[in-house]
Amino acid sequence: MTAPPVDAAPGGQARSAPLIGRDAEPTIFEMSVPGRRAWSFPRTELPEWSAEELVPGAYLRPELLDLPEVSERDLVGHMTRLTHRQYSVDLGAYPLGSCTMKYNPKACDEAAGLPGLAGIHPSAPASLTQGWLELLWRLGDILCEITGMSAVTLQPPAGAAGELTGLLLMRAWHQAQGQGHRHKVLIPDSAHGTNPASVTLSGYDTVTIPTDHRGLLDMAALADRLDGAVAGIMLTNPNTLGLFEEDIVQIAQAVHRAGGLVYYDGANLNAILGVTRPGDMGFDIVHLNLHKTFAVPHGGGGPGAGPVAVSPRLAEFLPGPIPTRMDGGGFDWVTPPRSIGRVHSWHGNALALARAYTYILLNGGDGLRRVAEGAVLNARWLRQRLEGTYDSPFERPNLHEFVVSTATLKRKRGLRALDVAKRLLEEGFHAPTVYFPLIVAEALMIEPTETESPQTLEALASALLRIAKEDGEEAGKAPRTTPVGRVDEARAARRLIPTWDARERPIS
Amino acid sequence: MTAPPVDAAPGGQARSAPLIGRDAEPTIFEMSVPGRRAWSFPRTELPEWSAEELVPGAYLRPELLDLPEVSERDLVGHMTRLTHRQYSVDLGAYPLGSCTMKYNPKACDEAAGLPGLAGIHPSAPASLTQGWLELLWRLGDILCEITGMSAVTLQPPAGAAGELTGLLLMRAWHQAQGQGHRHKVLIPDSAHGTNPASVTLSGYDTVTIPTDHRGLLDMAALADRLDGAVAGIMLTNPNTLGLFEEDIVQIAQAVHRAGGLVYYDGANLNAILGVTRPGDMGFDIVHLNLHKTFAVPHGGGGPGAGPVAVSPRLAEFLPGPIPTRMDGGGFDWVTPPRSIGRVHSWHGNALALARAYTYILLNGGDGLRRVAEGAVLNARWLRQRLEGTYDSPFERPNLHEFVVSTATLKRKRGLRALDVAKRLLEEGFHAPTVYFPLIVAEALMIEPTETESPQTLEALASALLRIAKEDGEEAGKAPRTTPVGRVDEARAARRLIPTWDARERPIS
Amino acid sequence: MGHYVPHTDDELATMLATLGLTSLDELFDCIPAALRLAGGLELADGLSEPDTLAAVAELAGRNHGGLVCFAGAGAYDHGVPAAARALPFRSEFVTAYTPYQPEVAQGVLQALFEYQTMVARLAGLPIANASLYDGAAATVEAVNLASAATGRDTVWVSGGLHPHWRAALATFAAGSGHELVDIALRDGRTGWPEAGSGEKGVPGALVVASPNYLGCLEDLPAARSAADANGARLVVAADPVSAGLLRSPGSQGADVVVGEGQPFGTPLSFGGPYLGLFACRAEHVRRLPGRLVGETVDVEGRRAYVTTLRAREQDIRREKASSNVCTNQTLIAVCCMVQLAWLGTSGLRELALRCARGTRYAREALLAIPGVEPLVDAPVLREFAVRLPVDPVTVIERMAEEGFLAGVPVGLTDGVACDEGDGRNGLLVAVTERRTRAQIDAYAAALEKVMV
Amino acid sequence: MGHYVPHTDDELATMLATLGLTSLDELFDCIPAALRLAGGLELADGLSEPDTLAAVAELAGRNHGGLVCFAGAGAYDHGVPAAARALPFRSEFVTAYTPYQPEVAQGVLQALFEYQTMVARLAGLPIANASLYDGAAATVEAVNLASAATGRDTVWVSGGLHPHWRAALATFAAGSGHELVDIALRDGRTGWPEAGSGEKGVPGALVVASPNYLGCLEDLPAARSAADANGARLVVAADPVSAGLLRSPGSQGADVVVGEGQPFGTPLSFGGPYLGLFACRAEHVRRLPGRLVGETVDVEGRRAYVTTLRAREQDIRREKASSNVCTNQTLIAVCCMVQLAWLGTSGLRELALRCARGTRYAREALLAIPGVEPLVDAPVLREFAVRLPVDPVTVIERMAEEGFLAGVPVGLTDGVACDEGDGRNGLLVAVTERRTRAQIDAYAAALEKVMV
Ligand SMILES: Cc1ncc(COP(=O)(O)O)c(C=O)c1O
Ligand SMILES: Cc1ncc(COP(=O)(O)O)c(C=O)c1O
Repeated sequence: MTAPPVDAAPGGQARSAPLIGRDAEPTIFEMSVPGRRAWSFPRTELPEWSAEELVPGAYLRPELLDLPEVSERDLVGHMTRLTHRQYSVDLGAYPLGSCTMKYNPKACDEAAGLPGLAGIHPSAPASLTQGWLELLWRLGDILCEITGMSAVTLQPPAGAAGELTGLLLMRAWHQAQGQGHRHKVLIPDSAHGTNPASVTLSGYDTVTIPTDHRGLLDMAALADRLDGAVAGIMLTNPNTLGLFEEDIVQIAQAVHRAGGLVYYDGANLNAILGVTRPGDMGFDIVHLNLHKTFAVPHGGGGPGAGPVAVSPRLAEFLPGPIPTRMDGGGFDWVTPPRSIGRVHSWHGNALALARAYTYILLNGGDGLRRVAEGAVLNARWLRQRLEGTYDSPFERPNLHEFVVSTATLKRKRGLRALDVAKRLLEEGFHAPTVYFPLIVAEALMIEPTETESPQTLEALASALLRIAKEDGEEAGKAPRTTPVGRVDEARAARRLIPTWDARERPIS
Repeated sequence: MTAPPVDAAPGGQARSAPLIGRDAEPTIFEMSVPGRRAWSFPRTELPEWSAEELVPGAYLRPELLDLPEVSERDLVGHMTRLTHRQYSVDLGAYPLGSCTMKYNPKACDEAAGLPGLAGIHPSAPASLTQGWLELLWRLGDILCEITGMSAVTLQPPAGAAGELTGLLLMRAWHQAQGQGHRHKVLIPDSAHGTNPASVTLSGYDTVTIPTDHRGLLDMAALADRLDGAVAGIMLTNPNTLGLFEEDIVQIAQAVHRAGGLVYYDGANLNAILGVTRPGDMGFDIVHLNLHKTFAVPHGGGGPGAGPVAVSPRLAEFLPGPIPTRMDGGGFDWVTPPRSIGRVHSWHGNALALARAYTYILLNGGDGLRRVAEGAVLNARWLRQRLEGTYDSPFERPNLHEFVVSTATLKRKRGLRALDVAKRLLEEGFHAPTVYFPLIVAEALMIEPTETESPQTLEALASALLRIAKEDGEEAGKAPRTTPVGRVDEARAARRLIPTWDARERPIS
Repeated sequence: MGHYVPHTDDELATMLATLGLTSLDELFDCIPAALRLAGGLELADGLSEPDTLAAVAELAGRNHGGLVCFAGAGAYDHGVPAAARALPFRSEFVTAYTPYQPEVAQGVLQALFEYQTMVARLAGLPIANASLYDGAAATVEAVNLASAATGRDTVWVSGGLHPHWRAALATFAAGSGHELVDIALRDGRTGWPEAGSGEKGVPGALVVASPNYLGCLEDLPAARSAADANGARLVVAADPVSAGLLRSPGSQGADVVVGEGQPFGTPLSFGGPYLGLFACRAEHVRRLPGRLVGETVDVEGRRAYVTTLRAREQDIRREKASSNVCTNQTLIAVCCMVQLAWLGTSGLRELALRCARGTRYAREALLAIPGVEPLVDAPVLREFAVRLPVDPVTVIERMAEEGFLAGVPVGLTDGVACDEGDGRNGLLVAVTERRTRAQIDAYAAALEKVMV
Repeated sequence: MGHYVPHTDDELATMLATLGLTSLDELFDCIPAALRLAGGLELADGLSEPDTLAAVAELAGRNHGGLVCFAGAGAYDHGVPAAARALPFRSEFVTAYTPYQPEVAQGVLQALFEYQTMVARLAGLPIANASLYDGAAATVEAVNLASAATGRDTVWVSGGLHPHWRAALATFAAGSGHELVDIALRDGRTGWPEAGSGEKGVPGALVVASPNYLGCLEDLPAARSAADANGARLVVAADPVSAGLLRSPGSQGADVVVGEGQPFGTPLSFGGPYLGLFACRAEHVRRLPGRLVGETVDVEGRRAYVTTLRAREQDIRREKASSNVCTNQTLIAVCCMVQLAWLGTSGLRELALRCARGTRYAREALLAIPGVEPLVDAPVLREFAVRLPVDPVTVIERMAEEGFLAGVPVGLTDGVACDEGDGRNGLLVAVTERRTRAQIDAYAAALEKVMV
């Protein structure tokens, strides 16, 4: 009796689903068998011209493109098993600071799936897409109210794209004022990496402002660095330590006096919804991360949406076209007179925008304020539970997130922030953000969000307090209950295998 | 510092998802916190009459009904974690004999979700539901062609319901023939338990016919038991050993000669789709399990659909109403003249019927035959791989499933069928059916289905061959990698805890 | 086409060779040649996925799905939140079999355990099973249980029971030998025979629905007395939504409570798959039909769930089983459990209250139309019957043109509710929490219009 | 309403008390009083879930969704099978963050690894990243990379590049200082300047689209020669569907290949979220924008995946990062990966072939209409441009009444494709595998009708 040709990996074996075992899931390439297939196409009754009849020979590829050939059954098995190897908000708490991993209401999934939204071609004329234009216009209007700004572009597809858009607006503004020589943008040392990276891409230079003992922007250093070459300052408020920059009005005034503009990184907007507004603080440009504040799910890394709202004087520079209510009540696309141009192929991540709009309708003005209250209450309470066990580098009351440090624990028992993070995975929670902001050694940046209950917070606190009693060597073995154990990151970089095809010959 | 009131179990802790750990998932009741809520209702602008204004006081409940009070977030977390504790076809192979756990195409999910099907009230008049009536009528027609019968009821919601319906048809027929005294139904000893149970419910008595050395119905015993009191015989063909009853024509003729009817249990229809038909074999009544043969997913135990098709002479007894094409081409509900009556609140498990219809359209006549070929080929091949290692109680070639036994392995090394089943779970496969049919000791009943690839079969075979080398004591510790280990079934029956409320005081 | 058979031609050939065969046809050599289909099935060839879905969508498009629904009669147009539409349909629930291997089925088992708990609470009884097919099937099983418990075949069936459920009782009585005796409604509620009158025989079981088919709340204590007077078991078919406001049947003496679970998380679905709710007193647990999940522990002492008291079931007890049910409605039970958890204590009450408010408002609006009269006059909760001056069948057709599914025609023959006309032109109208004042006003206006 | 904040009033009170606070307002005491909003936001109060969904559905209903789509221009109406609609939207993929903790993110990481492999094969290059925002963003990043690699700011941009992508290049050039030089089309294909002519400066990068915006297949070897003549890097923006039939850009000398991944598994979505495809030669890996997943092992030697070469990225390298991208389009990349696996080798070829057949058939049908002429005349694959006798904007509006989205107006100014009218009345027409002969015939007939 001979075995059949079974060169491919089995598709129907769930040994890699953690429910069952801890094997590696084969790649879809290993499951491939030449000639197997899942596809089917509709009947068209079109003439069956051959490739050679349709395309000049010089263009035709000499051999077929190699893709995995699998059955639908094996594809479904593969992807389903992969989901059993993936943590997510829907499985448990995700207190990843700066990322605002709140619960994403299922109603928003339904809204984004409506054929009247998802099935619309982006080039269809405004007359055929009045629903979409109105939705986007309404959303823009709401975002202006929430931020205290007066005009908005919904094109930027993520926060970083919003930053760059905002900085190009800053540049366009200065150029229009005959201030094209300005080339410096001030950024606190606690800022997220996208801020300086965006500054560079906008053709500006980053000037770093230190954080003072309060955990706030060092006002003296700011005064020191403010000069006629400053195009503006980028801040998030509350800052990445979760602390409110209480000098914000003075900061804005000082920068404005120096001829600069004030940019708001909206990553932390969740903390202040309905409580205070960047526009009222003196900001000129605001980007929002709808995937943080407005519950667009993160999708394993994206897509998000990063609208940019501006004060009146910057409105004419916004990217276009912009959905606009016309006289007569209809909607049309209008490009601002001095627009910096497009920043997206079409109209931004439209379905993500529709999700955020749905989320805002669900919550309303009253609900959004409750979001901020819940977010701050949860973070404040959790921080208090950890006090005395983890180092608290700054004393001020935090808003929606806070940073603690294992510096003392590391000194005493070798327990690093990374170990705490990996141990927490074993306890059924995602890890906090670690080693950010850079100004705090062994930082754990914790953002519980408003959607976690007190019971979950207490369980998280207990786990963190329990872990703090362990020593680094033992904790260093974590995580042991996850689909894979600690991963060799150095090897990944050294023997670079970015594709299945590179396995035989790693790059670099 | 005091902790908050955290009497409830945490909702955002994934420690019970096998991805993360092996804790028990709290019940939704433990997660409940009075006053928490997920619900919201639409605005209606109706007068807000109080309960007391609406219902006489004597009817009103004195206290609120206690249900869990959880946030949507915690509900989502709970259910998502439960799914990570559950095996399914979408995770891996499920060679559960008799159950036909084939892959359920995703297209059928979409069909069943169409608002034009799922949103229709069952009492809406035929004039408003022509699409549904035509779909059901077409499906009935197709099922008649597949089974070789001439009329069908789609009402029975599962196989067992189909059996009872079929037996009541048998009874009605005999009564109409003045043969109301007949009271015996013959059933092979290899039959599924629903068969004798249905016989009892139909008011008949079960007479068991043994299986002979071939694994087929013992013809001598049949002849012996055939008399004027026999109402009919119930058979599945291929039988539950996966063997084709080659004497089926003679069996049918003998029973007919004795004045009985011949009933086909369609659980094993997958084996013969497009190859042979119960009607052609001489069966009078056929039930189908659309959840086995036609890819309606099993849903963790249901719903299914169990239509019953009959030969012409039984058509007038079918349950009604039946979707019928009228003169003029429209469809209407028609109840057969001597109908036994309704067997379902409405029209059967309609969305399950729509799924099966979709599956049949996808496959077509050609595809259904390939289904049978694939199912038989896979089973035959797998059986051959196991030969010499597991006992094969019968020699005949099997069709879509086969039964092996660990009787020898048990004698030699204490390895029971149950141990093999539990060990297989660790290997990433669902277990086969065990200890059925009852006539084979230490039976493993294996049905790979046509949707598993040769690679998966080989992996399954390897696992089974590997396990067969182990001894019972070691294998008895399995499964060790599952969310829970071997479960104490005896205790469950002894200290009966069928609800959360019975925990404090188990029943019995 | 055979879209879902993965084997390539090469693989088929090799596998056949391994078996010593040269063609797929030979796989079927064990089937007598005379039985083998020569030409194959007379069915169209397989279609592509998009063509198939287009064909089904075309049929779906020929149903009138957009009507504002005032039909009930056991199938209600309640809202299902997005969470309850998504969670039960995760593929682990959808594509699992019956939890025969509890170690890899804790997801389904725990969901069923939670479902059983909720159903038991709704019923006010200690035991609930893991689902039956639908309300009709649950009623049939309840009668089987009650009759077996008393050893008596006579069953008194209230005239207020859903006519389809009554029909199913009659169908299956042909096998069980139960004798069904109709007990007529008086003013919309069951008129139980006087104790000791003996006029209707001595029943082993009484079956009553509350709210009944005409929407009226039954006097359950009276039903309990009638049962007691006969030493019979009382089966109550309850609308589970009413549990938000009304005393539970269990607390009023029901031995078995059954119901249709569709209102909790299942769309109208043209009548199925729905959900048979079944709960009973502890003493009946060994006669319980269907599967029962119980809590236990695993080898390491961890909490675990398993199907239990399996000896009742057909696969073990065979012809002596308490029921023949095997495949049930597990997935729909999971939908129900999720919906009930989403509602919670306050939500269930609010739901029932909102239905009752809409019902009151609609009833008043309809009765204000000249010629529309109450069919019966007893307290109602979420459904009511009126008598129209014209044929309701025609009214329903014409109301559809106005955008409404107006209700369900209802009759009352010798005190027994039925769905055929009886000359009284009854229309049964249900109002769920989804119906707004504006919809009800428009409905009443349209009704007045189409009747002239 | 605040539907999604779970705290009960009791819990809020206790938590506040623990913090020594007496009101929620006090949580914000660290915010200067003058900045605190007195009256709250001027927004409506929250709605229930059903009211919200009804409001959004009402807006959605005001888009004309049912049109038979002949529009393309970078957004294509391809079929997405049910499996590819379901699998990527399992909540583990949807609600995960960027895989910062690889031990609990192997699902996303492995899917991205498989995605990268497929994109690299489509491009014919060894490295692909884990996605960028869209085709425009990928083109911008490619130019950044090429310019950094050569140290030269001049960029030759083919007149056949998507006008929106060209616009985005121009927007971001304001920051990067790149000098974009348009290279006009001649007969639908890029007319690269003669080697050594020096007329357009010395570019560090060439950007060419193939098929280009007008649907024409570009001569990539010629583009490669033009790049070589200037020591420049060649960026090719490719329609990934064409990979089913055409030689890969990488095999024809592209240094960087970018594209719009929407055709694989993403619905039209009014333009987003879409998917920026990005692949490059190995030598550029340290300048690669965005995330890169690599295979490695865990402590026990098991195969594992992790984001790698993180030192390029903004969170580590900050102002010196090769790009600022952080959140990308991971979920859309998973959709793409699933769709490509569903297609497989033969399916991708079949898809491209079917598009090409429909395109040929439609082009012939349109050109048979009196007054309709080719806009340019070069080989096409799945999209083509015609010149109408009347204004295409009006034609599109009128065709909508006939049930068609007729295409996208296209212009050609000084050899540069644009989406404004240029008096030439261009209409860009795309034909996917979903379009049937009957639809194309009806489309051509309608077009003829509306133009008279
Ligand atoms: C403070 C801060 N700024 C900016 C960003 C960048 O936003 P995005 O990832 O949407 O590009 C982030 C994202 O993590 C952030 O936390
Ligand atoms: C041989 C056989 N007959 C009958 C049945 C009963 O079918 P159902 O579970 O649909 O009631 C089964 C189900 O397992 C079966 O395998």
